[in-house]
Amino acid sequence: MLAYILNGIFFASILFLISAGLALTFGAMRILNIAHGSFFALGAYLGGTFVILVADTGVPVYMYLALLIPAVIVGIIGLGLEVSLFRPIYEREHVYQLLLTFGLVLIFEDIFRLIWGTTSYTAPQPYAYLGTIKILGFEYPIYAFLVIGTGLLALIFLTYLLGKTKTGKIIRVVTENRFMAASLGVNTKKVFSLVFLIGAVLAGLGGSITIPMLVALPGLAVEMVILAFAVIIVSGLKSIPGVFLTSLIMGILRSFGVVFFPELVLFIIYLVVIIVFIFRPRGLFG
Amino acid sequence: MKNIIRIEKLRITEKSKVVTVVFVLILIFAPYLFPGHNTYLLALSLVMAIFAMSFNLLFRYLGLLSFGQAAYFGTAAYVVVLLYHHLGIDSMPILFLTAVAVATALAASFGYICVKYTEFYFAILTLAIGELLYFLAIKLKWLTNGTDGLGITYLPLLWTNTLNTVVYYYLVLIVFLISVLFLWRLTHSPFGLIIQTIRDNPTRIESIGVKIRRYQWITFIIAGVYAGVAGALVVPLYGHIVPDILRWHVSGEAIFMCLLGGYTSFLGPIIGALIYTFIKDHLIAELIYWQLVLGIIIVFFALMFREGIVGLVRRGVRGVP
Amino acid sequence: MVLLSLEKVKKSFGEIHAIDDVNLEIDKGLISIIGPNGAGKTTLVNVISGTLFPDEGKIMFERREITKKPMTERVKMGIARSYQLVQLFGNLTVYDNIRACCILRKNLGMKLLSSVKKFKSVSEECEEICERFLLSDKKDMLARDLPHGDKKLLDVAIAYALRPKILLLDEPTSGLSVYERNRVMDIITSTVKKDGITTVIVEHDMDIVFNYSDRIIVMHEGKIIADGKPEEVEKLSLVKSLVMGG
Amino acid sequence: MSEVKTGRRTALKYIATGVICGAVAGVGGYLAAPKKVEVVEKPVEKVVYKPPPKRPIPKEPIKIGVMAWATGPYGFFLGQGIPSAEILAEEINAAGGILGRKVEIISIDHPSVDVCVREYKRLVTEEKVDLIFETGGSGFGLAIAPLAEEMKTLTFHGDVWTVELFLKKVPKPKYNFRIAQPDSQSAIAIVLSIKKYYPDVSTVAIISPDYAWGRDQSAMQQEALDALIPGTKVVLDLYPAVGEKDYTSYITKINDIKPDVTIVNLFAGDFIVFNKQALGMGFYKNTKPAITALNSDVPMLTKEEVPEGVLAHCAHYWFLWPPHERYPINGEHVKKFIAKTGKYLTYNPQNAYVTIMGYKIAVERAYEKLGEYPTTEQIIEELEGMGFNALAGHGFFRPEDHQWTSRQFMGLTKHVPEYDCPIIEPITVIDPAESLPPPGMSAKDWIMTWKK
Repeated sequence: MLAYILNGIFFASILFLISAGLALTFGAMRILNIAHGSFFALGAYLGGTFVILVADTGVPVYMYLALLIPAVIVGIIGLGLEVSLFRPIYEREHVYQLLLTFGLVLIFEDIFRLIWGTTSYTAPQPYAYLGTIKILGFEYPIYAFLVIGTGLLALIFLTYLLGKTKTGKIIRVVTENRFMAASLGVNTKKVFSLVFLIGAVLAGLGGSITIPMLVALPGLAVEMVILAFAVIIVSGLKSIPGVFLTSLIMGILRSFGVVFFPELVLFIIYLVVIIVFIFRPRGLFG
Repeated sequence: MKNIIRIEKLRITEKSKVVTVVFVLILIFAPYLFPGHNTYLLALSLVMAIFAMSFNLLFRYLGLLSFGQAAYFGTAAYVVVLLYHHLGIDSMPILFLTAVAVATALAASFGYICVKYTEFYFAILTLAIGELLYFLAIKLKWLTNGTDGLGITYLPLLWTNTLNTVVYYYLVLIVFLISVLFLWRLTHSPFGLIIQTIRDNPTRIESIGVKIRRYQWITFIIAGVYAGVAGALVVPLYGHIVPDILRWHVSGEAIFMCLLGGYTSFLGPIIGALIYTFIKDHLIAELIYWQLVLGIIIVFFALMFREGIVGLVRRGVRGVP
Repeated sequence: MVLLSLEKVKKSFGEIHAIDDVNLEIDKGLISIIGPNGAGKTTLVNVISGTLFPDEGKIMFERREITKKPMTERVKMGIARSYQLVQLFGNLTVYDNIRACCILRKNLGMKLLSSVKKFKSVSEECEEICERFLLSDKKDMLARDLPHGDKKLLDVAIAYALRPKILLLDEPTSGLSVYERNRVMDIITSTVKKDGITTVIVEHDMDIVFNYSDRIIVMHEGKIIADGKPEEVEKLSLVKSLVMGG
Repeated sequence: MSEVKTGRRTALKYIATGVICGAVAGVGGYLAAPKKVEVVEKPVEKVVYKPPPKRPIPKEPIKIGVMAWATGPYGFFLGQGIPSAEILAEEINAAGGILGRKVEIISIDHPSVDVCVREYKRLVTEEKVDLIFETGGSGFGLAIAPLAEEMKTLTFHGDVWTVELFLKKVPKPKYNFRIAQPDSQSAIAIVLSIKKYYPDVSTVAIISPDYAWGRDQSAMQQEALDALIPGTKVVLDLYPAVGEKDYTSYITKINDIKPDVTIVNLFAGDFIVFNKQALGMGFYKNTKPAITALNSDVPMLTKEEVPEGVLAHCAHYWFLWPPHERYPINGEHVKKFIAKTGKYLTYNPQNAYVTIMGYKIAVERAYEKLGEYPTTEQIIEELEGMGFNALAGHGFFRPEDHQWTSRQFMGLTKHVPEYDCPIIEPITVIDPAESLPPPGMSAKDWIMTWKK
């Protein structure tokens, strides 16, 4: 039984890492950024590359440091895209932003194929190195706890940032009403760039942390962003802890789904979205 | 949808009448002007144009961005294939009418829930419905044959069969012209005007006594009919229907066609569908990395051309509707 | 027969008593409501038009109680209003803005197939309203491209197109130059007087109020402190200090 | 009705005229369109029979359409047919082509079934290809098989495993040939290998990807299990989603039940993710896995990913068999392929070889027999029953259902320095006679016949 809960938490932390960044950008900037999934995939591909580069040095610690580099690179790329492509069309209808990100996803897909090919790309070393421990009679990979830890760290960082710091308050003001914020002299452009940067870093980190246990394949970006949207819509955009709790619920629901209603597992995420829409339009924590 | 870009009043000037007639004439003699594979592509573009109109009716005239028109497009296609396979019906009228009817019923039921939401929530809900139907199509293997899909090589049509592209093209053309005519009448009817007021200022028009939900719901159903008609017509062209037809990529294509052609003008989605189908066909034929090129075109359009191609033409030639 | 009457109407937002026990009867003519900011003028209009519901009291219109009636029904009974912050259909032409209301009034909204141009009566009415509000030359312009003055006029024209029995105008001249204010008021008063529609105007500008209105109501902190002909009200010292910044 | 003078009315007239001339043209089209016109019988004069002029060998090159779903998540093995085809084309052209005609490869990547159908029609009508080799999966194959019959184009299927292709979809295939083996054959081969390596198995779990192939394969495996190893009980039949990210719950379920053997039908990316998480959760200690669909993966996997001693089944081509020294056809091609792509070979190079070389041999033999250049129909007659040596050794196309007789391979995985990927050593070869049901017969019926 505990195994299923652990599995649920493991999947939940992956869900949170991908949806936290999107909740931030979607909430503050009201942008439907499908390319957020590509940042996750880019983090995954880069994570794999750096780990393989470092693996043969034989020093295990480098492997885990190597997993952090992609987050920075993806953040910088995200910022570059935001400044050059997104800034001109903030005022236009959402469909143009949606379309821009749709185009970016297609471009990223082919860049991945150009550089990393269509093979399932992965870097098992960090995962294999940590090995497994025995809990209550079943083996569990230690690396899974690392992923769960990263998820919790991201949660703590975000709640601290949004709760305690000055910039956090500004971001929350912009999320509430960006026009009002603008009239109060908040440089929304700078805030948008900052929020986009954090979003991209989180996605990149999520990608690189999970690559040792998963596989980067064409189509990964789209799959992950649809999961992220589902989590955001179900959680209602009010709070980051809300997004975390929703990821948790979705993760555990899914892992128990395998045992009790296997046929439905495929649908679970979408069923939850539609049920929440009907009964609680503003989202669970909206 | 507040600061929608400049939408000229759809004035019918002398020039636009000529443009329309020339355009219709070209379409009528197309099989002889563009024989062979191009006729097939043209038939496909006209079907996709009807599908693009279904999206544009909701987006341009009602301000609702639907990410799930493929749900009704795919359902109609599946109804045609299922009836053919399980009940052995192969008369086109019966297949098509049932398909459109089922798609409309689906649009009516889902529409009732969807219209309660606006902006992103509407887009995400319609997307979720599309994905749900996609997984359903995979799951009900005994009915839909799962991911292997079901196919119809050809259906009897008048004296020949649907493989005879020229004759099938004319059937598609007639249905296309009827749908264009109906959409023109609809968007210039009192109903058409009221739904545009709902787009621009729902609070004001509601205060004057308009039950917004009802208008939105009816428009959603009409859009469902259009998507259903397109879905039914596409079956003989695709030949084989797989669950992917219900996915959001297909809805994404409808969105791109409208924007490529310029969703603000009436002809936008139609021109967009024609160009998109031909670009995609040639792109895929030539190079392996077609997604990269398509992506760059989309980004380029999203940034530069707000009015799409028709907008460009309109700058040059006044009066293109 | 009194057209509209309010009896002991109260409305408060938290501890702010926007309307504090107001009794009022409105019949014919052009009535102005003046008072400092936050006197409850706009709230009064909102309560009458149905945008808000009062906490207490009763509102009667043509002897029927409308206190709790939704706005849509009040519109059908003949209460129309304009908005302080102009509410127009930005992406439609001026002509279409007005035509939409005429269509709704003749409840042709559900006509899906017949072309809008076929309804001769609707077109005639629109032409007439455009002329009345001097918007004919700008008929085919998009509403959001109109100069501010014309936007205000169009906002009133939309309410007028519903052929109401009572027209509530919420600061129709706010944000306009002095010349524009008089132009707008001339147009409104001439139209309203010609049709004999009872009009209630919430206004700040003193000379507008005293030149155009048949009756002036002065409000202060949710209470009506003066009600009468312009000449009578002008003399009242209390009014002078409060409103005219004595 | 007062005359409504607006532009709108005239526009409607114009559109109406458009529709009317559309109808007229439609009728015109009816008359002009090519249709079966009854030939008016002319009085027949006495005609001396002249033998048709010898059909010369055409000058233009032979065009071969190679269609694959190269950009999808399974692109790395579905797309391998293209480089192989190019290598073979170069070899043939270097040796003077087929009867002097150069061979030209037109490769198409189709991301979806509708694009596949559209490209197929374009290749046939516009490019006028001589034959088409398609590797995209069952959905694609089922879509174009009927088209091949309609448009009379020679079509070879490299990746359609569903038995439905030649049982229901195109019962009497004429222009369609299939090189990939049907599900029934792979199911029987897997169960045979389980019987050989784990004879005393009693409880079996099966985990397969949740789409048509996964469901079919699992169903047939269960039939084969009942028939070949009576007394075994399938305790678990799991269907994770295709592209599943988190198999931990499925693995936990298997670990709880500890079945003797677990048949793993996952492949490509799905298998790698599953296997990694399984390694971490002691899956290999709790059950003996029989990895079925490794044919598409083994060359793509690394030694960390697949431990030694795992029972692996490989369908219809294992690039190290027949051994390169004894069988140069395979050796040469593998060397060239690795040089060209830097990757090991999965099964599509074998399909490409059978298609192109089969076509070449058939054309040459028909030309000798007929003394003139053969029509497509004559090439088909030649192909039926024609046997020749392909990469995976000798095989032939069965005349009745145009199915290529392929072998199945099985064995325990082994890590060998020469290759980065795990290899299967020693290899047991299961001949088609033991595993390929006769034409038109399902696996269950065929196995029933063994009992008597």
